[in-house]
Amino acid sequence: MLIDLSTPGGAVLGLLPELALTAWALVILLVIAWRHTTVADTRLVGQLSIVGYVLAAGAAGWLGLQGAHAEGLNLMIALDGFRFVSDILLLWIGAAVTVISLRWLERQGMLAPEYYVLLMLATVGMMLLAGAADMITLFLGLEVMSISVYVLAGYDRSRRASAEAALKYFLIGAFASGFLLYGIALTYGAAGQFIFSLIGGQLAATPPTLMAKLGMGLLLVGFAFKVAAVPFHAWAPDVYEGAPTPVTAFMASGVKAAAFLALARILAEVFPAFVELWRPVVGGLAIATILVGNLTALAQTSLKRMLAYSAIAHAGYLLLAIWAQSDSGTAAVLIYLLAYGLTTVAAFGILASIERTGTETVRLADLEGLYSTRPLAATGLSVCMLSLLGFPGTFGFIGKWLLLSSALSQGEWLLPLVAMIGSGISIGYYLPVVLAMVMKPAPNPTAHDTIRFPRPATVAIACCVFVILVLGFWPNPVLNFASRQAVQLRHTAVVIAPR
Amino acid sequence: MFLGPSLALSAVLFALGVVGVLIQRNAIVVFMCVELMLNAVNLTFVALSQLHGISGQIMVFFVMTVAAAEAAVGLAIILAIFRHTKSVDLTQINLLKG
Amino acid sequence: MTQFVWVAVLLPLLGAIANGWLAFRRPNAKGLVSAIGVGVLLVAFVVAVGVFLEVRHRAEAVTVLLWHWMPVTQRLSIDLAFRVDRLSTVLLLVITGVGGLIHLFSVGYMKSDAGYARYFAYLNLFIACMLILVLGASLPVSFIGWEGVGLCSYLLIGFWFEIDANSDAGKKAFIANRIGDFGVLMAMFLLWTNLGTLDFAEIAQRAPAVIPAGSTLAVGITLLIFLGCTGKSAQIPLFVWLPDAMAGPTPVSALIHAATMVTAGVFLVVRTGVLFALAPVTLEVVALIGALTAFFAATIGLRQYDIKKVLAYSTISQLGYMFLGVGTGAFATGIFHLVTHAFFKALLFLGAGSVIHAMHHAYHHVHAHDDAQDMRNMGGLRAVMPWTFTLMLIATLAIAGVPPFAGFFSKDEILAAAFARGATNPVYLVAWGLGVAAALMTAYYMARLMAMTFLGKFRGGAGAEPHLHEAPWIMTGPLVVLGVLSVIGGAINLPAFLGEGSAEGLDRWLEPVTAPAQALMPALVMPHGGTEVMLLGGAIVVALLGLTLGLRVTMASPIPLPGQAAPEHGLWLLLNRKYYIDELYAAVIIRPVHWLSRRVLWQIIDAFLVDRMAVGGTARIATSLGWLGSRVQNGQIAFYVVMFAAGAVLILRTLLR
Amino acid sequence: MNAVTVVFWCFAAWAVASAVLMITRSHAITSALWLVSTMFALSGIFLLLHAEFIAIVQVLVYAGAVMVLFLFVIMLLNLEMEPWQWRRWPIWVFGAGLVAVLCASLVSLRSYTPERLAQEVSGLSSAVDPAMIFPDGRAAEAAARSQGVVGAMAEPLFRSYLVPFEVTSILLLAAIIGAVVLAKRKL
Repeated sequence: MLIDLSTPGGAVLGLLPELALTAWALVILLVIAWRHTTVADTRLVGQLSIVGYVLAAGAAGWLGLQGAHAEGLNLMIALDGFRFVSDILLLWIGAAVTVISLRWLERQGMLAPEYYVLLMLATVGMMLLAGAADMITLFLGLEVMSISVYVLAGYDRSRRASAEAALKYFLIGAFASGFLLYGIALTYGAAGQFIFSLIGGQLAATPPTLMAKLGMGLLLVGFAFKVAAVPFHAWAPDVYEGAPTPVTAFMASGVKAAAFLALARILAEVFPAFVELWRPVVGGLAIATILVGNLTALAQTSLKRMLAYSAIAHAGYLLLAIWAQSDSGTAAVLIYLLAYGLTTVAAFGILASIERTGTETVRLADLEGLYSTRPLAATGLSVCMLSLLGFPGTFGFIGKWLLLSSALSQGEWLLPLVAMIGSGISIGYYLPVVLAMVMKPAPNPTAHDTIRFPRPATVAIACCVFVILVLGFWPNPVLNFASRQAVQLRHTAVVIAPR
Repeated sequence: MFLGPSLALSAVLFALGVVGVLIQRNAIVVFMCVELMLNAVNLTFVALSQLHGISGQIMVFFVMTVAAAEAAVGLAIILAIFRHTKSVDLTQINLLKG
Repeated sequence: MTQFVWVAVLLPLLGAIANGWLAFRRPNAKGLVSAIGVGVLLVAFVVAVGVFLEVRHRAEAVTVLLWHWMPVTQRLSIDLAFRVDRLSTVLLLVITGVGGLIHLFSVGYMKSDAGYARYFAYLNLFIACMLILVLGASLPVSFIGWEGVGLCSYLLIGFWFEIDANSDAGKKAFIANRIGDFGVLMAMFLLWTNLGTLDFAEIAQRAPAVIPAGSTLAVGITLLIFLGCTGKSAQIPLFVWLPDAMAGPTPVSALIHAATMVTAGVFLVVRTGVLFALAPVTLEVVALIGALTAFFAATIGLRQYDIKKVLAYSTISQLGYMFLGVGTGAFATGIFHLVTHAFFKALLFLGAGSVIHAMHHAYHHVHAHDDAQDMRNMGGLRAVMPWTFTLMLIATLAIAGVPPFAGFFSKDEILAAAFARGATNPVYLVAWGLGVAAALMTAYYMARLMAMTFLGKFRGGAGAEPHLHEAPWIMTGPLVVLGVLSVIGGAINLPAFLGEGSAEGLDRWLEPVTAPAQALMPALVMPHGGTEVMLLGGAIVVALLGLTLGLRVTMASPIPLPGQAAPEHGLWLLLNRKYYIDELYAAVIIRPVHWLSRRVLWQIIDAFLVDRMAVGGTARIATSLGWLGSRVQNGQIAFYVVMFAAGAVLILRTLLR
Repeated sequence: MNAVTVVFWCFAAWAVASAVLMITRSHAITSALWLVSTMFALSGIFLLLHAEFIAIVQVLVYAGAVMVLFLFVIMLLNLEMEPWQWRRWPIWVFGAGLVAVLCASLVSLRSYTPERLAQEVSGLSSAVDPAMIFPDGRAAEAAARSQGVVGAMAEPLFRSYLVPFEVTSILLLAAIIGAVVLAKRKL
């Protein structure tokens, strides 16, 4: 299907998934206007909001099946398989987080149904960020996402930690936005364009200039912040720990995924000509991120914080695939994000259910003996830990395998080696979780009585765990699909004649 | 045209914003320093838009919108933390660490 | 039947799921649990026999494709497929056969354990993983099983998780194994980037053309694979976990840490034999490490008091023999020892389990809390446990290398192969010497074990003695079968001079598997005629000497109870008495060796250097680095901004370089 | 040095001085007022750079609305005067050094002239006329003359940049919901 994005009709068609989700968010807002007082209202709004994700995913799927592509240039928003796949991935994360939030909000006494609207708007922002075809949409998408997530991080207003998380995220996030914007400005200066493919063509036509290099550097800084790469990671553990747990799941999977998808697109479409320049930077970030993330995770006692550092380490692995800058690397990014997203949502979902009402964080000792009282939850969390560890037979292994092989096929040795060392270190903190649940007795018979597994969350988590296992052994269809979409992201610029 | 001088001025103001974020302890002032950084970038856009056309100025327009939205949310967040700590001193806001 | 080999994998997997479910729903339905747990193994064994009957008439391998697993690009295509050939058939029979016997034994041994269903769930899962390991048609598929058996082993070591030390032992095992897995994974990537395949058959086909013989690449790949093997098969330097792994239930030690999982390394070397054939240097390393491990572990085994620890070090030592065997390039010989070892070591462990079971029950009756595994508390059990004694005696003779028991033939063949290689390469001669010395010590410590356990008088207290009794038939039955196998097991590969028709059965059976690798190596001329007879005679003499010495030295002096006077002092008092010769011998040779074994090798090298410094030290360094990272995270936004600015400056300066 | 250049440098000095004062004041209100002063200086520079619309919006929206919001919140919180103190630890010296390097990297952009940029963009080795290379700039000037400053902005804003313009409405919606949710006394 050929879409002319320069006409209003074409723009509406091209933005159908985003528009569907936004429109549904507005409908939900209207519902909230009348019903916002009781527990049942909150629950209703949450259930209704899932329809929006389904609608939007349907729209994205329809566009993808129609083979939608732009007439001429991709203006504002990209029309390719990579975007539709990204959209569905992000929508899935949004929907899954909504499901695990359903009863959790009630338990924690956070009865403000606007939560779900913000979640939807954040997802719209993520989709715009990941699908942007020019710098303006990219920046606005990033800000829509960030502003919604700043609020979500501080949503539990009864807890000081939540407010503190929001403040830290907001201040450092706005600070990082400044760098990103500066990068956009200088890239604009060097190319005279905001549209990705045109910038890419312009930059490929001439040797790297000072302004272009600085612009790219500052853009990388901005994205390194969003993906929480070392040394721009310091906010992440604090914010992940303080935010409400489902929001943490959203940040660790969705926000990170959107940032990575956008980074992959920018490096592929805008800076393919500078690949030798940015590779050392991305490689260095990857090494630092893998080592610092994994080592610091060792020292954690709070499970949420441990997962936060593990999320940092995983960003390092993903940078490896970005580094490869190849079709197999892009496919690896998609697969790894899917594997990591499934696992993270499931792990945080289980963690949210284990949490007691109030402020107490879940520590390793709190999990002791979980296997004997809650075998299914313990099994689920164990599968998540093994998948994060990259244990063969889980989807995490497939993801890690693809990452390493994409880097290795570029003839690189150091990065995969560091990744494997990091993966070795990670045994030191993933395994004790399994160990505590399976091998330690419960401290007392009533230790786990406060754990509640509401049905919707259980179903969502069980689905995730099941998919992790099934795809671990039978990833074929997903892999083929991902590699078909990945090749649509070109890694070469269309060189335009110098003016 | 003042292209070079504007870019340099922009860089200096941006750096001053970064310094402000580093040395200030008041969350509101830190946020204002971030606004200063955004303003500095706006200057770059405007300077470049003399050559590259009106699109740079349109970007500035969007940046101002974003800044306004960030201000609304940011100040609400600062109010929220103030309710808990009765202070906006960033050195006191370090419950989360380690 | 070959096409249905997946049934043998699927059934234990389903058994594991069913038992896992029962563990929570019907923890007391022990009858059902045993029926499922043992039943699936029985069916799997029938399948294995069916496969064997087919493979008997077929030399070439058959690949059973289940589904495509990871076809990502044109270059990388990995199928989930099983490879049924003569090597995997042998292993299939051993795993399902010996595994089935151990399952049966467990029915009696674990009868009163609360975690009965959970135990069988793990055990079935282990069998499924082990079968995936040996049946895998490509390295990644085998790697699933490789990792899976590690996980099961870890779960089973920590089975009695109420005791902290047990779960720590489990963790240690897992970490040591993961270090090895790192090597395998790296080797896989190297193979893939160079050969573009990970399929065993294609590796064997392409490797000789692509990888030059003796090249750094060949040595690198094989050394990495061997690193994995040292982890899984408890060789120097990654052997530290195996003795600790004895914390699990005894049948687990028999199944996983003696008969099956730990031999996976030997299997992997044979599976990738072509690669090893391309790297003679690695083969030397394998042989030398194997011989050193055999010697080193046997030395430590001389002076242990825990009956399972003796057997654990003995296992490490015997695994060393297997690696010495494959290191000479005589792959079939290594597999031969693997099979016979599975018989007699399983028998030894189960016998020890029977003894511990009896001791435990006796102590339980009198409410004593003495160590049921300490041999100093035993003695004189021959009278009450005649079956166990007889069967363990058979196993002892087998492991010591007394003809015509199974171990004699396999061990002798390994030493003969090493001796033959020694003619051209002195490294193998050293290895042979170490192997012979280890054989002497093996006989010694086994005789010591038998003497301390079964001979003399019962030292565990008069009160407990009347409660000692022979194990029930469900436990002794499997022992009898294993005993028969330990006696006649050597028949599968008799040396050539014992008759043309039946001799070297296993060698010929495995020839289709080992031929491609053998073609790349200089032919191994086995000693024959006078040399062969001399070697055989020497081996018999060494075995008998070791046994006699062990028996005499152990019986020479009263064995003190744990916590009482150290035997060294007791020996001095007896210096001028009846066993003067023995005592002199003890003073000049045995005591220094004991001292070396216990103080130097075990306490300093094993416990301190390897265990504390290498394994523990790495962990400590990592933890303290993590602590440092955690301190940097001080919660101050301004500090985070400094880090941010540092990163930004680094990035910009890198780009502007 | 003509009069316009003198005015530019005056504005620049004003902006930098105000910014320095802003980041070093110990009281939030003083800082806010110095930020307003910086913004006025910048708006003057925008005028010199022929961005009249942006200059006006800068004063109206930024200095007028956003900063008033800041002042409002500062006064609402009624913070007591916090004594100024330099951070003592060496880490801040380190931080200052880092920012100096950052600043130096970015200030290296001062060497850009329209001619240099034109040369870089065109990839030519000889000197070129910026007016030839950057037709968009001239077109914008022409549009400003024919349609007026606002018209020249409005035309592309509502045609080419319609989608981003609509996205800002989502942005503002999210900000409104967020601010309301966080600031409400009771959920």
